[in-house]
Amino acid sequence: ETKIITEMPATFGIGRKATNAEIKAWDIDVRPDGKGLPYGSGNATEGKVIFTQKCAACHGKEGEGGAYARLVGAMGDTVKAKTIGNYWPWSTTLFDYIRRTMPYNMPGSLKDDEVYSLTAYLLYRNKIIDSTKNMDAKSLPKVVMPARQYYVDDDRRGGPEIR
Amino acid sequence: ETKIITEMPATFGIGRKATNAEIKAWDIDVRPDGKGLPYGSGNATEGKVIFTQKCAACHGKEGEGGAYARLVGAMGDTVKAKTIGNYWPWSTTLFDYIRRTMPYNMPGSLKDDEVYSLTAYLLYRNKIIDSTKNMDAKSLPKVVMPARQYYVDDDRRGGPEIR
Amino acid sequence: ALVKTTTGQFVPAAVAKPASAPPDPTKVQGPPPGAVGTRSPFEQLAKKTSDTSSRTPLQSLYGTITPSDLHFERHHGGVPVIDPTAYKLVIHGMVKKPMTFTLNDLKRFPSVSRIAFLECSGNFRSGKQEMTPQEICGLTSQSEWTGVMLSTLFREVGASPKATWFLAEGSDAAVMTRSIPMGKGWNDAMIAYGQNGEALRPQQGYPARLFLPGWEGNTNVKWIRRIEVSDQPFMTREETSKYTENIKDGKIRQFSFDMDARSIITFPAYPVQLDKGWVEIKGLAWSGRGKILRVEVSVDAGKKWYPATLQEPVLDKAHTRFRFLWKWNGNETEIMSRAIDETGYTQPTLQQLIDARGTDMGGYHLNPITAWIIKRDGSVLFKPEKWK
Amino acid sequence: ALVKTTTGQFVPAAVAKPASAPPDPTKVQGPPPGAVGTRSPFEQLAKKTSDTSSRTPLQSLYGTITPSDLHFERHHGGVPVIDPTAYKLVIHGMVKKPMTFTLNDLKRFPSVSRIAFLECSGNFRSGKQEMTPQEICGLTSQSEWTGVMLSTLFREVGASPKATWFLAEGSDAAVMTRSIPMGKGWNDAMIAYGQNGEALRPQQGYPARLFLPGWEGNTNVKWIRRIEVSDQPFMTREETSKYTENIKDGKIRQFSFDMDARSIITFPAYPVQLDKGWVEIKGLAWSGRGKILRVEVSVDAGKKWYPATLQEPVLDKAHTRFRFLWKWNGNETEIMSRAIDETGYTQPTLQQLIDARGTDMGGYHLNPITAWIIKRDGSVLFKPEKWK
Ligand code: HEC
Ligand code: HEC
Ligand SMILES: [Ca+2]
Ligand SMILES: [Ca+2]
Ligand SMILES: [Ca+2]
Ligand SMILES: [Ca+2]
Ligand SMILES: [Ca+2]
Ligand SMILES: [Ca+2]
Ligand SMILES: [Co+2]
Ligand SMILES: [Co+2]
Repeated sequence: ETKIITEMPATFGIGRKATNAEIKAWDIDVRPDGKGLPYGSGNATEGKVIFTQKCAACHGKEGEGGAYARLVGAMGDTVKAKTIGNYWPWSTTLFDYIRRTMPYNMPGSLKDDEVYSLTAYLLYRNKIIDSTKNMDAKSLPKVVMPARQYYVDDDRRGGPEIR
Repeated sequence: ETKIITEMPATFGIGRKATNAEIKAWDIDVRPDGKGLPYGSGNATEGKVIFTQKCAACHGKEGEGGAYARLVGAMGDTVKAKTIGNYWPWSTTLFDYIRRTMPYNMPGSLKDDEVYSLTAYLLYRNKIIDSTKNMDAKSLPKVVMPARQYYVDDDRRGGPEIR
Repeated sequence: ALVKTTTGQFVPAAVAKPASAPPDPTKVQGPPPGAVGTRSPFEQLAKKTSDTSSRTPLQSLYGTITPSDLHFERHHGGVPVIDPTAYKLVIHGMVKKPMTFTLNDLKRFPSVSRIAFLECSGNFRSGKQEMTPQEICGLTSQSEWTGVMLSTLFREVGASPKATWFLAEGSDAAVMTRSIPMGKGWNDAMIAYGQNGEALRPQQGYPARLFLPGWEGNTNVKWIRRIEVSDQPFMTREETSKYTENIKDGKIRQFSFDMDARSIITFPAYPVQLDKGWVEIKGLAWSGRGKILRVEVSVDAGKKWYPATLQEPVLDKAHTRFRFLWKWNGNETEIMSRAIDETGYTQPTLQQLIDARGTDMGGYHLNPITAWIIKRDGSVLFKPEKWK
Repeated sequence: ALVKTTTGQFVPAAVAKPASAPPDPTKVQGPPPGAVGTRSPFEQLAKKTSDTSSRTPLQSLYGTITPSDLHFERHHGGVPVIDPTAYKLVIHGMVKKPMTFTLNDLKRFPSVSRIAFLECSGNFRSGKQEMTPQEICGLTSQSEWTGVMLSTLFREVGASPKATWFLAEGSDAAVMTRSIPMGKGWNDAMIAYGQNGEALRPQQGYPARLFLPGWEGNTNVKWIRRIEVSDQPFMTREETSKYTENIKDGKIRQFSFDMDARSIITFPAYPVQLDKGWVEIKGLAWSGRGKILRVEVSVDAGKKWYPATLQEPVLDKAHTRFRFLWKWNGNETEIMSRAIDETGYTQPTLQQLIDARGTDMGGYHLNPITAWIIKRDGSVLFKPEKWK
């Protein structure tokens, strides 16, 4: 006999269990605590070489900006643009973003070592780490970004107040 | 000083007076009382000639139907189709409709005399008038259509009742 | 894929269907923002056309708005091409001052928008089991209409309080005409020039049409060019030879304007292949007489009825989305819905309509309950009923 | 007229513009009903495009629905081409059972529809007097969205009550990611697959997107492929380097999700040439925090304010059409509107925003009152204000 249920059932039994393989293929995010960072490493010297080949055409010879965004501008510099040095609050974001979407014309094409190297290079160019410092799953999350201290969560509280 | 009016003004002063010429050009409707019928006249004999030329290709040699609607079927005939003879309640409608939109491939191309003639022809073919009767602004509204008596205004009254 | 447009041309449905999507869309830049968006080439939506009409694919749509290019069509002289700068509306007859309005004039008056359905009163087909909602009742669609209230124009021209009817006339090749009671004109009639945010589509009356909420489609004269205010109806061909219906005792019903309450389940419906388990039964309900109060669903061929959930906001004279959660156990059954509107009217069965109107019942204003047969193999079939 | 589509192709706007309309459309049969309707060739609607966005022509639209092909666009990796049969959404992380849903799966769950706006938080331009509503704030549009509540999917996967954030990830070339509080996910977040009655348009996330009523556009991740449930935010590039704003004392505001109340007069607005006499001032008002309670209009540069009429139904987090009848006497003046929402918030002036956020105020979440200057000659000009 047909069963009529007006409340939502606990589950609908629609969809299937995700396989580990399909999760792994897509689970590319990196959190500030380093969760998600892959095996591998790189430093600014290695990064400079790759940057010249794959990034400089759009972001300038050394990241000073060109057709697209300026990436370099240490905190306190006269640079007006928002940069990794003066605006980015978390170092892990750099790895995550470069890996998922740069270079713009070949998104998702970089090897993890290359991403570590480019990350190191851009941190170095923004005067956050020195040129010899190796970036890997352990060291990168420890890099404290200069702009971090300025970030506050949304302070608008709703209601009449204008903020 | 700016005047704020929250109610609707009596008129908005938008639009212009219609000229008599533009009303006349478009005011082609014909009412059951004959209002709107133009000068002119015609009979079934004249109508048959025109029908053969301009209508028969679609509606059959003598209005018995072809690619498009059957137009002939006197009240009480075995004809199943709804026709002028068994369904149309007003004679004036015939003049109005033929004039505004027939022949389908050359709508609005008929002269008033032609429309009177075609109207007479179709009334004759539906056994409503005889073949010699002249149709004009005076006689046409007087033609009583057999189906007239069956027409009732919408008898649904809203509410729960199914009608 | 090519589709036939209203001008009879064959054009690409949107952009041409790409041979295939890239295996990983994250690895290739997509095209940048454009001036005019497109429909996905994977979505092939089309009205079902005949020589005189085209039907909305109700079973393929979500929510309540009908995409403008899928709004049903029913014309009597095709779709005219009208230059909006040459357009004018003349109002004359029993008025203090006969007036002419340009399209721009119409847009300068106070405006109003409302979401409402528009349904052809001939919106019923039956006959075989292999019929989709589109084929059964695809001559109903819904838009957000914008325009000027006809009452505003009646005030402007000084329509006589003694007037009882007006004639609305279109500028298509049918020079379509209908007689409308002045009461409707003063009440909620609109001269609409907007549809779903943009100008009316040519197929819906561009640049302006009469819109009569809840009234049979044909009265909503498209491409309107003239209104004549009168003290009697004109008895045009459309309101006599057509759009009237045989009822009991040999009578013929005329001026049957209101569209009675109706509903249809659009999922699951032919040609869906249903899976066992939880099913959200979905459909549309509407009434030309007001708001939908309730929709009831039966999953046992009409023995028991349960209230469906109505999507808020429930609007006056509007398609209302209803939903009903059901766990199908795989047995053969029949599902159906019935709409109840705020006047207390309950959508009838075909038999109730026959009982009320007789076996000579005409083909307009047929709003019977639609039943779908669900077979053990999951196929869903329309249950056609005969009366002639 | 040719228009640029999102795929960068130039195609006819609708059907090609006919040389001219026939002198008398009643004398020639028009084309019959078609499978897909068309826009009148006399209506040339287009978004205004840049490399990264395209803007809705607010001044050309009626009512509240944005035609889907005119919905604003803002992408970070272009518009991906996605095969709906290959589409899947993975939900994992702090869940009892990580799951994968096909598009068909998503459509089988209980569904919901709502009419709501979507606005980019960078929706503000200024600078010169010759600016249209489209140029000033065309990055807001409205649709009827249909989809499954995210809460339904969270229940299905058994999302942990300890989870506080989730990551939403797109399958475009930007692999767009945003961290969203679980509260929003459980509350009114949707995975939308329907837009204005049909499938989402590719430009709006086909075949499925996250829809977060009232929240800044960028968080409404399009082409969504993955949701990871977590106990902390991920601090993606979009929620740090972008979509954050400088406020007072050198602070940077992050996770500023809600779109505050705003309105704009869309008529009369640049480049309209106004005639003396009665004018219906029209515009749109909306708030990401609830319903619009009231819109006030000033016709004397902000000295006096009068309540406008709101078009019913006023919906939660939705573009609301307001109208105000005014008789312009031909003198130079300034007109403007301000929205008040049900939380009691009144749309501020730019100066009020500067006072609250400081002169380093960033470019997101700018919702100042927009003023239009009406000149004696009837020309209408935007009144730009500077703060940097
Ligand atoms: C073909 C042009 C192009 C190339 C090559 C390119 N980029 Fe970019 N880059 C862009 C564009 C465009 C953006 C902005 C994307 C957006 O916001 O949607 C961007 C943004 C960035 C940003 C974020 C800037 C910010 O302030 O948020 C970083 C970091 C970056 N690129 C790094 C790189 C690196 C590293 C490479 C080389 C591996 C690279 N880019 C190669 C075009 C390019
Ligand atoms: C090219 C085909 C064609 C030609 C020629 C044509 N008609 Fe018609 N006629 C039609 C069509 C099609 C209809 C139905 C129109 C509709 O309902 O939209 C029709 C309908 C009618 C009707 C209404 C029938 C009803 O029962 O409601 C009448 C009367 C009529 N035609 C008379 C004429 C006359 C008189 C002529 C010649 C002067 C004519 N027709 C020429 C195609 C044609
Ligand atoms: Ca992860
Ligand atoms: Ca290495
Ligand atoms: Ca007349
Ligand atoms: Ca004669
Ligand atoms: Ca109709
Ligand atoms: Ca955005
Ligand atoms: Co009727
Ligand atoms: Co924000």
